[in-house]
Formats: sequence, structure tokens, C-alpha cells
Amino acid sequence: MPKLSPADQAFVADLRAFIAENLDPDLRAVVAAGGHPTKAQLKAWEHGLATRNWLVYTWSAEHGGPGLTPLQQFLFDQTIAEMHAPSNNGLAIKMAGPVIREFGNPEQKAQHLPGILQGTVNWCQGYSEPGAGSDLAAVATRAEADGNDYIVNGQKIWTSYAHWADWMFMLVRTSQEAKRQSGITFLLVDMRTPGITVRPIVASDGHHGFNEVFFDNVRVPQSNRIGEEGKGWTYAKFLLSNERLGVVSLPGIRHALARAEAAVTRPLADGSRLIDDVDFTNRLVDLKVRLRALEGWVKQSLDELLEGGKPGPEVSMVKIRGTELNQDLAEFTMDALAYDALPYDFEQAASVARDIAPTPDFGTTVTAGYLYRRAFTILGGSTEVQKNIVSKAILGL
Amino acid sequence: MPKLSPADQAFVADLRAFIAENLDPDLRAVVAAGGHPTKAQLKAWEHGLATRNWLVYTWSAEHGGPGLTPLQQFLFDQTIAEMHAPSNNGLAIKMAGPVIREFGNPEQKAQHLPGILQGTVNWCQGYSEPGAGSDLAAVATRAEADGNDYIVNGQKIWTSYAHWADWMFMLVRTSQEAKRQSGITFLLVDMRTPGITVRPIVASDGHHGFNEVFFDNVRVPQSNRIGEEGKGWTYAKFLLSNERLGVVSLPGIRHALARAEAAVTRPLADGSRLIDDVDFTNRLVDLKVRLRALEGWVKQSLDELLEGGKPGPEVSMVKIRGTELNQDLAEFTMDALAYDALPYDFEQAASVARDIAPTPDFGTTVTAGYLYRRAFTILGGSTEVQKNIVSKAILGL
Amino acid sequence: MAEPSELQMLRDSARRLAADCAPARWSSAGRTGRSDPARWARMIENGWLHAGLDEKLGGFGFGAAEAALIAQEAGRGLLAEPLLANYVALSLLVEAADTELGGQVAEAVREGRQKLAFAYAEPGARFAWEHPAAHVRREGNAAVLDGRKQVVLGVADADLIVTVARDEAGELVVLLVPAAAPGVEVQGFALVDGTGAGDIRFSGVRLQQEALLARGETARAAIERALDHGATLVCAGAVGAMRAAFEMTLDYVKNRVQFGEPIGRNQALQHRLVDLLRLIRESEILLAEAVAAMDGDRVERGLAVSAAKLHINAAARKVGQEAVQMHGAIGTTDEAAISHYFRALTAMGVLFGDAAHHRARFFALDRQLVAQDTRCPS
Amino acid sequence: MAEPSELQMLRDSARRLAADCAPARWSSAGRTGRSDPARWARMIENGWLHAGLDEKLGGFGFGAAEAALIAQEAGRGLLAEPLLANYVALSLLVEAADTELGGQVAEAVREGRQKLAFAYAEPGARFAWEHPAAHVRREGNAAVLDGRKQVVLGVADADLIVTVARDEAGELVVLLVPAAAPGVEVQGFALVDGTGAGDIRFSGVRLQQEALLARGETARAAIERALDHGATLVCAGAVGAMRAAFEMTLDYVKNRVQFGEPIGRNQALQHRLVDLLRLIRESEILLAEAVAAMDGDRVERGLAVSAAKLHINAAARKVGQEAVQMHGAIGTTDEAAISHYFRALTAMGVLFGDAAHHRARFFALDRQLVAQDTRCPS
Repeated sequence: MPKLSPADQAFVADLRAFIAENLDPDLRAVVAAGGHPTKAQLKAWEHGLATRNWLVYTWSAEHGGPGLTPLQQFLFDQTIAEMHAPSNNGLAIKMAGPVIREFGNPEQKAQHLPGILQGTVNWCQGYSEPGAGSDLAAVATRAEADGNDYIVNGQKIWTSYAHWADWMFMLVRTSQEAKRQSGITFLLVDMRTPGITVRPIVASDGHHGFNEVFFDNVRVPQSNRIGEEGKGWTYAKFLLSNERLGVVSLPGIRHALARAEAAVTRPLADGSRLIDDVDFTNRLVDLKVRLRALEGWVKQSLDELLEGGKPGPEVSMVKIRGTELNQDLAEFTMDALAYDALPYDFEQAASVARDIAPTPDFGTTVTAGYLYRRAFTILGGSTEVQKNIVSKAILGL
Repeated sequence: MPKLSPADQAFVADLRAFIAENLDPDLRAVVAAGGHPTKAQLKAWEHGLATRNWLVYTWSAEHGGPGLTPLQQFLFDQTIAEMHAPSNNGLAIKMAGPVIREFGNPEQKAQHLPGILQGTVNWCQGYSEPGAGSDLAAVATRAEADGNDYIVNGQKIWTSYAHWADWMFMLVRTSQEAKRQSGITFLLVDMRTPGITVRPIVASDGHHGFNEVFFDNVRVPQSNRIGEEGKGWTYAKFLLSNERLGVVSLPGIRHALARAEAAVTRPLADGSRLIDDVDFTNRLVDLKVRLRALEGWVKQSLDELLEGGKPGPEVSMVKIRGTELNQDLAEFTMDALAYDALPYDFEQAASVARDIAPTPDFGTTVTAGYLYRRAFTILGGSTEVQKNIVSKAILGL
Repeated sequence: MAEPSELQMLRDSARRLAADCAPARWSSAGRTGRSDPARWARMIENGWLHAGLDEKLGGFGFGAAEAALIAQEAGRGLLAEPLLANYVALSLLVEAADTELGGQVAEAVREGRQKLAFAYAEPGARFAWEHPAAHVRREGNAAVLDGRKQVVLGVADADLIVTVARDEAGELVVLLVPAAAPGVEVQGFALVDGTGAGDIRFSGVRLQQEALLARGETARAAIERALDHGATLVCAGAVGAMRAAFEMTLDYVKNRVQFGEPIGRNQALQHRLVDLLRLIRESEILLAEAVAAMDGDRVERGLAVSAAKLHINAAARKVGQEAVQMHGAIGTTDEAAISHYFRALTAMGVLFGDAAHHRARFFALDRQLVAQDTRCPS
Repeated sequence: MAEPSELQMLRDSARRLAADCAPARWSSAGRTGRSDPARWARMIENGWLHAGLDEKLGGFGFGAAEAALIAQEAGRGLLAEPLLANYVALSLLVEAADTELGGQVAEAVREGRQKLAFAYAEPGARFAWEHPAAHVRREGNAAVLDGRKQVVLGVADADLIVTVARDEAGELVVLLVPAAAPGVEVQGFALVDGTGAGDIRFSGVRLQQEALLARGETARAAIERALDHGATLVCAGAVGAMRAAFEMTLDYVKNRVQFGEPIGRNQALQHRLVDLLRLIRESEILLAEAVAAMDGDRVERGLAVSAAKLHINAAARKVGQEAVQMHGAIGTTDEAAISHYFRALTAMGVLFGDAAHHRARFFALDRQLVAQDTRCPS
């Protein structure tokens, strides 16, 4: 990292002061442990960020954002991570927002962008469908025109935080064509519309983040369609690269590394520390080197994104490595905890609160993290699908 | 290992005494270092073994062998390896011999088996062809009937020790059929027949073991055909499993482990030893555990071989793991040698004889071993082909 | 080697009961760490607690092989009952206690009247056990025990706890502590795989003379053997669970269609499945060697057990992770059976020693062997 | 970041010359360890020995980036010439010697009148260098050097040897030794990758005062930097060689037909090729960071260089092995170009530190950083 300019130093100082003043200690503790904050905690935090216009920290001034430089955006992420504040919710600011801004009509922009800027509206993403997995083009949820509306029938799955969402951006099929990518339409749907049912999916760590969303004759105004009918795949693809980079979550990885470091430096009963055990040392070094490579690669990909508008297929490899590193850090920390990683309270999706032999602070969500991070190499396009993409798009195989 | 019976103890004692008396120290040194013995060294050793009928140590008494029990065969391999005698040449005793015995006619048996029993005739295997790789059924070398003879034209490649061989067993194509495995015929060919040219292939370590063999209107009596015309694939397949287990070479692996152990226990300049460096310790332990699993697996496969006549497709996995372990042991030892592994005399296929900073004894062929062992996961059916076989035959995919 | 028919019968009975109980670990065993008494009764009925015992104690007489076989089927069926806890504690007790006490407890366990637990791990000690912080001091005729043990399998169900401490002379002792004794505090909980366990605090627990089962080198040897026994049974459970997870995954990839064909048509998956099968086969081979070595020489036993646990820990991780990955998103949910195998395999990699622990132990024993080895190649 | 046009020109020239020279390492460079003078002359002509030098010494002024760029192209083209030896020795000499001597030698090297070598490794010492066995003692005005160095790159070609010893006070010293001085014995040989190297014995070599280039902490810092420089250049060469080997392999799998289709249609190979590409991309990223850190703070430099070397050693191994495997049997023969890349990548994993060495060093530096780090998260 080069020396910061005075302006950038001032930016970081300002941000640090803001976080120190506004971050609820409970929320900080949850984030530091890698756990799941509550909706109320997140909304309070987002409300504060919005007062400084930092919620949409990646947006240019032209689009109503703070117009941070790429370096400042990087510093923002880094500072947020260092101080254990939650990362800004990408569903609204990196997905719904940009697609509405790029492809929405003036009315749609006027309706939705203010809520995103101010963090008053929660979004969810309706892409995946049962049985389709990483094959996103296999959209079966139908939308049939009926006057000025569409009637939507079908089912979405793996919908993160649908139970918190006010709006969903979703893919529907408006016609059957030979090429499956055709005939897909991109809609914005108010989650309070009659006919929508949200059913929780409990993950293997016990946490409820995912949902199934059922659409039973749901009436959606055609004015909620983004762009042209049948061109939805184009808009969806625009977001896919963002999503892949989003899954990588460097702040999350840095938190995970902090927990790993804590796990191997805590003194054991006999005063020894795992950091003096070469078995763990070697693994820690390899993880740190992988993080260095990943950070450099993410930075290159973001540069491309800024220069060329969209990242190339290399982002698939970044997604693979980022998600693997995140998994391996959780596994490493779990290994360091040994027996302390085993007691588990499924209903809390966290370690058991133990009185006789308390689990160390940083350890309470390590096992949950190990369990739920298995999804990282599956969602947003599985590792296997990413490799197929690279093989075709870069290697020409 | 259970306690040995008195008979088995006597067998081992007898064998050890024989080796101690008969094994040329130069040959012993080459084998211990994992190098390539000369033809003269090997023939002298085999001649000695034959006087005790131990050359064909896997043959039953009925077939003229010593009729050792499976345990005794195991002890034979183990003792040979421990005392750094060369392994018995499988080409004659595990391939040419059994196929002639199983499928040859009485004249062929009378002609060839005595030479194999006594080790007076060297054999080579003519399977692989240029451009065919692991696809053994892609036999293009033609044999056309002409009176009582076949006229053979074509080319074989990767023919181990063709330049030492008196006879070759080979696959030729006698007719074009829809199914490529049909129309293949199994021939025995005298290597002194006019029209045969052997061209050396120098391996990446500098050693000449492989050859290309060219057939230019080579006249082979039809009486040299094994079994029926067009049924050659059946006889060849009979040998494939043997070959796969053969490549595993537990004695070779045990030698390699002895070198690895020597490399990490030698004292360095400051008196330290790598065995006290957990980096190397951990790798050594993992290699030893892998050897334990491999030995158990080979033993099970041999038991199956003895019970059922031929091992199942599991032998493909044994081949994969055995060859990988052999490679990884060489790599480990090379890593332990560090700078000492680099000076290389290509013409000798061995380390440089250095005066100022001599390479340790066990280290002279370590680098050559690392280089030429790369072929182990390719020859005898590549690892990839073995995995395809297991996937189909065991997993049903 | 053919299996004796008694063992075959036991295996069949175990597999039937396990299948009958499944799905057993769904949504965790709750927060008490206690197991289902009805299922335990069926295991008693089926004679499972005879396994591993000497014939004169009412056992079948096949030693470690029996218990390993049942543990393997329990792993395959994801049974959450404290079988391992009872096998290990009982065999340690029988080895260390006098014949009468051993016989009494064995009978009570076999008949389902009592349950046992074996408590060795201490807070912050990971897998170290030779220098426990728990200690006993003499007070008149009684011995008074203080200390803590953590993540003790089956302790919330247990009537008797076999545990480890040091005495005033610093010697290791093996103790038999009634769970109901004053000063014994147990916090029960479920582990990540849904099995029951708990932490224990001993606060001035007064024990009579007969509670001292072994002391000094005898205690050390008995504990080491018990830990090897435990590790072997965890290996057996892992082998059963890996086989089941593998079969389930194989079945899934044959039936799950994506991009127009079963995902099992993807060669990249095929090759990875072959790697998993290979890991499982090696696990089976090393497990069999560990079981066979259980009654042998200490060094050979330790090498075989640590080799098996070392390999099987890694295999269990890999098989669990890959099985989930190949199932895709559904594999990460609680409603998918595979996620329960994944959680079970996660726990098995830790219980009775992680890879680092067994690697270090294997190495130490291997060096002893190398040092002893007088057979010089010619 | 756009490359300055001078660097682009250098890269183009380097790639052309390398292509022109190839195949360069076929069947090993022979047994003398000496390189081809005609090819060296062409490198001099192309200005390659200006690379990495300060402008006032006749260099282009782009520092480590220039030499790394040429090393990368030399790796891509498998050039066997002692570029690395001269870059490292010259920059160490320029840093440690007085301006006049530095300038003279730099000019002689640039013009092809002299060649250098840097000798640090000692028999049996692996990668340790802070406590050399080689030593100097005073005799009147002269210093007398005794000791051995091994596997010194380019030494059979060298006129001047920059080496490391300790003095009578036990302090590290950097010395400049004429290869022709009485008492200097060199055994030249080829390495496994066909490049030239050699062992040296110094027996009572008498050196004048100006031969002592640096001493004590100054020497230590200069040597450490030289070793980082060497490691970085090896990384650069490996990146070039990996890229070439990868492209060659990709080309091969697209054209090689087996079982009726190009082997590149096999998804298992495709996924492995993606893994290789990933390793290479990470190598490129870490290399760039190491190059950028060459003129920075010691700890940051060490971390960046050791991270790069650690990763690239493993990547070089993997890429080399997989490239051979995917080529099949032909890849194991001397006549196949890929086998030469394989041998080059084998050597690169050892030169200037193996993975174990750099892992330990990274860890030590990382702990320094953690200890220094006063930035506490809030």
C-alpha cells in the first residue's frame, strides 16, 4: 500500500470516527465473530451510513453517490472490515441499483433509487429455481401478459433474505424459444403483492437466510418490467460478474483471518500456543499468501471493471479462489479450536454457551461459519460451472 | 506382519544367504540408488536366481516354478527389496510366460518356456503405437497373411528394453472391423528377423530405456501366432491388470522410502537434520501412511488375483496410488537434497560426480528418478484412463 | 478373509436397526446432550453392548472387531447413541478394575441398567492427556477429586464416569466416579453432529478406595489403549458414514439433471468421485489394520491407529465436503440427509485426535521403531 | 498500469532474441557449466546488461522491473545464459562497493568484457547463509580466504566472484574475488535444466583491501537484498517458463486426438487446465508485488518476495508435472520441448530457496509485522 494522500488520510479518519461513534457494540461483536446480525441491527447501521451518503459508497456523484475514488472505495471496505462493521448490502447497491440505473426508465429510477440511496427498502434476488442449480438460464417461472399486468406463476429458491425484503428483482419466462436465454424477462416485484409466499430454508448450520418463494397468480404491472420483454438475460448477465466478485467478500475473509490468528495465538492450558506448532504455522502462512494473491487479483478485476465497464471471465477464477479461501480459513480455525469447535446449538446457529469450559469469544461462530461457507462454492455459479466458463471463454476448449 | 512359521523363516534365511553370496556389490549399489543396472549385471544376477529356480518365483510347481505360497512370494519381494537386489523382470515371467502358458500351443510352450524359466531369453512388449497413447486398441501395425507367414508393417513405440530383447510379444491388426478391439492378433516375433529396426528414445533424464521399433515387411511365421487370429485383444487384456500392478512396484517404492529416510536423517553443515524440521516430518509421515495403505491394498489385490484368477477394476486405483507415491517419494527426496539435487550429468542420467562438494551416495540418482518417474502415471494406461475405467466399471457412470 | 458368522449376524442386525432408526440426527439431538432411551433399549435388546467384551464377561469374544463393526454401522446410519462412550469406558474399566467390579459393571451395562462415559479431554488442552490438571488428594480414607473435563461423549446419559487425573505424587490415576456423587456437575449439550456430550466440573468429589482403578504406568498404558480404542471406533464410524455419503452422492449425480444431462456425465465429477472412492478404500484398509492391531504391541498398535485416524480424518473431511459440493445448494440445507453426514464427518475428524495430533504421534512412534530396528539390510 | 515504452521495447527485444535462440537447452548445456559466448554477445548487443542499473551507471533506470522482465522472457525462451548471476552479483557489487569500482565493473559487464557470479550457498547448508563456514583472516595487508561454495550459477563463465564469508570477529563480509586468483578452484557443470553452474574451493586466496565490499550489518542487509533479488528473478523466469509450458500444453490438448476426439474435450483435463491457469495468474500477481517491493522496506520486501517464491515454487512444480502428464509419454522424452520446461521448472523451485525455506521466512517476518502493528481495529 503506497502512502496515502492527505485527502485520503482525512477520508479514513472521518470514516473511522463515524464507525467508532455509530457502530452498536452488539452488532460489532456479531460481525467480529462472523455471525448473522439481526434485521434491526442492520437497518439501524444502514440508516446511519445513509446520513453520510456512504451506503452507496460505490456510486459516482453523478448517480447520487459520494463519488469516492477506487482507492477510497478500497479504503472504505478495508476500514469497515478492520473495525468489524457489517459490509454494505450488495443486493441493493451493487445489483438492484445499478440495473435500474442502467436499464430502468425514468419512472422506475424515480421510484426505486431514492430508497436504495437511503437504505429504506430491502431487496432480494429472484434468479435460481428448483432443479436448475447453476443453470440460471433454465428459468421456468412464467409471466403471462394480462392487460397492463403480468400474471406470474412459479417458484424461486435460494432467495437470500426474501423474508426481510420489500422488493425482488427477478427473472421470468415470457416465451419459449429454442435458445433458452431468449424469452426471459426482468421484473421488479413488490413482495407484498398477494399470491407471494415465502418459505424458509434452514441451512445445515441452523440459520435461516435462504428461502423458497412461491408465486401463485401474482399480478405484476408491466410498468415494473426492466427494459424490453425477452431481453432479461442481457440485464441479468450484467450483474453476474458483480455477483461473482461479491461472493468473494474480502472483508469477510479478513475477518476470518483475524479469527484464525486469534485461534492460534490463544494460550493453551499448558501455556503453549498453536502458532508455535509448525503444523498450524505452515497452514497459516499458506492462507496468508493466498490472501495476498487474492487481494491483488480482486484489485486487478476491480480496475478492469472501472476501465472496461465489466470484468472479463477471469472473475470466475477470482470467485473460485475467494470462496475456497473463505472456506479454508473457517476450516483452519475450527481445527485450531479442536474440541471447542464441537458443542453446537443448532437453534442459535452458534456454539453452545458453556459455563464449565467456555468457548473463546472468537470461536462462537467458527463452526457455523465452516458449515454455511460450504454454500459459497455453490451459489452464484458453482465452482464447476465457473471452471467450465473459464475453459470455454479463456482457454477455448 | 504375523510371526513366520519355521518353514517361512527358513525360506527367508535361505534367500538372504543366497543374495548375500550372489549379489554383485556394484549392482547392489545401483539398485540401492534407484539407478539403471546394465544388461550384463542383470543377466549375471538372473542366471544365479535361475539356478535356484527363483527367477520365476511367482510360478506354481505345476508350471515349473518353485511353487511358493503367496506369503512366500511376498517375503521374496520384501527380502529382495531390503537387500537391494533387482526385482525380477516382469516382462518375461509375469507377461510373456503366463500368456504363452495360458494360450500358447504345445510347440510354443516347448520353444519359449524353458528360456523364461532359465532367464536366457529377453522379452519386450509391442503394444503401444505412435499417436495411440493409452488407447491400446488403436493398433495400426498391419500383419497380412502370405502363405504360412504374416508380413508385418508398422511401428511400435515406448518399447522398454527392445534394444536388449531377443523376442517381442506384440499386437498386430489382421483385419479392419467396426469394433476396434476385434481384428487384433497376438504374435511372438524374433527380434533378429530382417526388417526390424530399433531406434532409441532418450528420456528426459537422459536414460535410454524406451525405443521405437519399426517393422518393414517383417516376415513372421503364422506358427508364432498365439491362439486365434483376431482374438489378440483377449490375450492382451489378460495381461493388462498384471501390468498395472507391475508398475506399482512395491520394492521400488520401499527403496525410494529408504532414500527419503537417508536424505532427511543426514546431518547438515550445522549438525541439524531435516527430520527435526516439521515441514519434512509431516510430509514423511504422510508418505509412510500412504505406503501402509498401498501395501494393504496391493496385498488384497494379490489375494483376489490368487482367488479369482484376475484382479477387478480396483487395480486401476492401486496403480494410480502406487505410481503417485513413487513420484512423490522422489520429489520429497529431491526437496530434501535442495541444491545437491541440481547438478546433473545428462549423459550418465545421474548426478554430477563432484569433488569440491560431493553429492551424498543415496542422492546420485534422486533427480533422475524424479524425472523418469513422471512416466509412471502415463505408461501402462495413464492415470486419466484408469480413472475413466473405475468410473465406468465400478461407479457405473 | 471370511467374517465369522457371529460377526456377520451382528453386522446384519446392526444395519437393520440403524436403517430402522434413520433419519436419526435430524435437526440436532436437542440441547440436553441426552439420547433416546427407547432406541438405547433396542440396542441392548440386540446385544450390542456385548460387543468387544471377553466371553467370560458375557461378550462374544471377538474383541475390538465387534465394537468396530457396530460403530461402522452406527456411522452409516448416523445413530446418535453413546455407543462409543460405553465401549471405551467399559473396556478401560474391565482392564483396570478388579474382576468383580468389572463383571458387575459389564453386566449392568449389557442389561441396560447403567451407562458409562470416558472423560479425558480438559479445557484448553486439545488432545494432550498425560499431564491432566484434574487432581486427587487424600483425605482420611477418601480421595477428593477436583478438576474439569470437556466435550465428554455420552456424559449426560452416564451413571458412571471413568476419568483421568493426577495424584499428589504427580502420578496418573484412572478413577471411577458416580455421576450422581456430590460435587459432580455436568452441562450436557449436543455436538455439531447431533450426538450428546457435556462438560464436567468435579468440585471436591469424595471417592472411596475402590474408585481408584489404576495408577502410574498401569494407568498410562490403559488410558493410551483406551484412546486408541476410541480413535479406532471413530474411524469405524467415519468409514460407515463415508460409505453412506458416497453412495448417496453417487446416486444423486446419476439422477440429477443439469444443462440437459445427469451431472454424473461430467468427467470432472467422475474423476473426483474416483478420488473419493479411493480415499474410502484406503480408509477401510487402514481401519482393518488398526482393528487388527488393537490387541498387539503398543508401538505397532499406535502406528496402525494413528495412521488410520490421520488418513481417515482427512478422508472424512474431503468426502463430506465433496458430497455437499456435488449435491449443490440442496446439500447445504438441513432438510438434505447429506448435510447430516457432512456434520457427522466434521465431528469425527476431531474426536480422539485431529490429524496434527496423530501425525505427531505417528512420527514419534516411527522414530522409536527406526531406533529399535536392528534388521540392517544385509 | 501501462508499461513505459522503454520496458516494452526491452520486452519485445528479449522475446525476439529468446525465440531466435530456442531451442536453447536441448540435451543439456554440456558438462563444463560454460555458456555460449556468441549468444552472450548478442545479449550484450541488445543492451540486456544495462537492465536494473541506475542511469548514472549506464542503466535504463527502471530498477528491478527491467531485470525481472528480461528474466521472464529468458524463462519463456529457456535461455541458459547466466543473466541472473550477473544481475544479482552486479547489483550487490554496485550497492556495496565504492562508486568508482562499481562504475568500472558495471561498464565492463555492460560491454561484455567481464562476467560475474554470486556465490553464497555452502555444502550441506541448504539455504542458510548468515553463518557461513567460509572465512577470511588478516595476514599483513592482505585478507586470506578459505572455504567452499556450491552450485554457484554462472561461475564457470565468471571473471569476478562476489561471495560471502565471516571474518575473524565472526562478522559477515562480502568479498570480490577474481576467478583467476591463485587458490580459486572451480568445478563447472550443468544443472538439471541445462544452465551452467559450479562448485568453488577457496584455498588461502589472498585478497587486497578493496576486495572487502561490505562488513557486518551492512553486509547482512546487502546479502539479504541480493538473495531477494535472486529469488525474484527466479520467480520471473518461472513465470515465463510456466506461461510457455501452459500455452504449449493447451495447444497440445487441442490437437492431440485420442479415443476419437481431441483430449482437450475431456472435462477433467479442462478443469485441471483452469487450475493451472489460476496458479499462473496468481504467480504473475505475486511476482509483480515482489518486483514492486524490491526497493522498499526490508520486512515488506521479504514478505512479498517469500510469498511469491513460496507460491511460485509450488506452481512451477505443479505446472511442470501437469504439462508432462497431459502430453503423455512423449512429454517424458528429451526430444519433446515440454520436457525441457519441466526440467527448468524443477530447478527453479530450488534456486534461491525452496518452499520450506520461504515459508519459514515469511512466518518470521509476518510475526515481526504482527508485533509491530500498532493499528488496533478500533
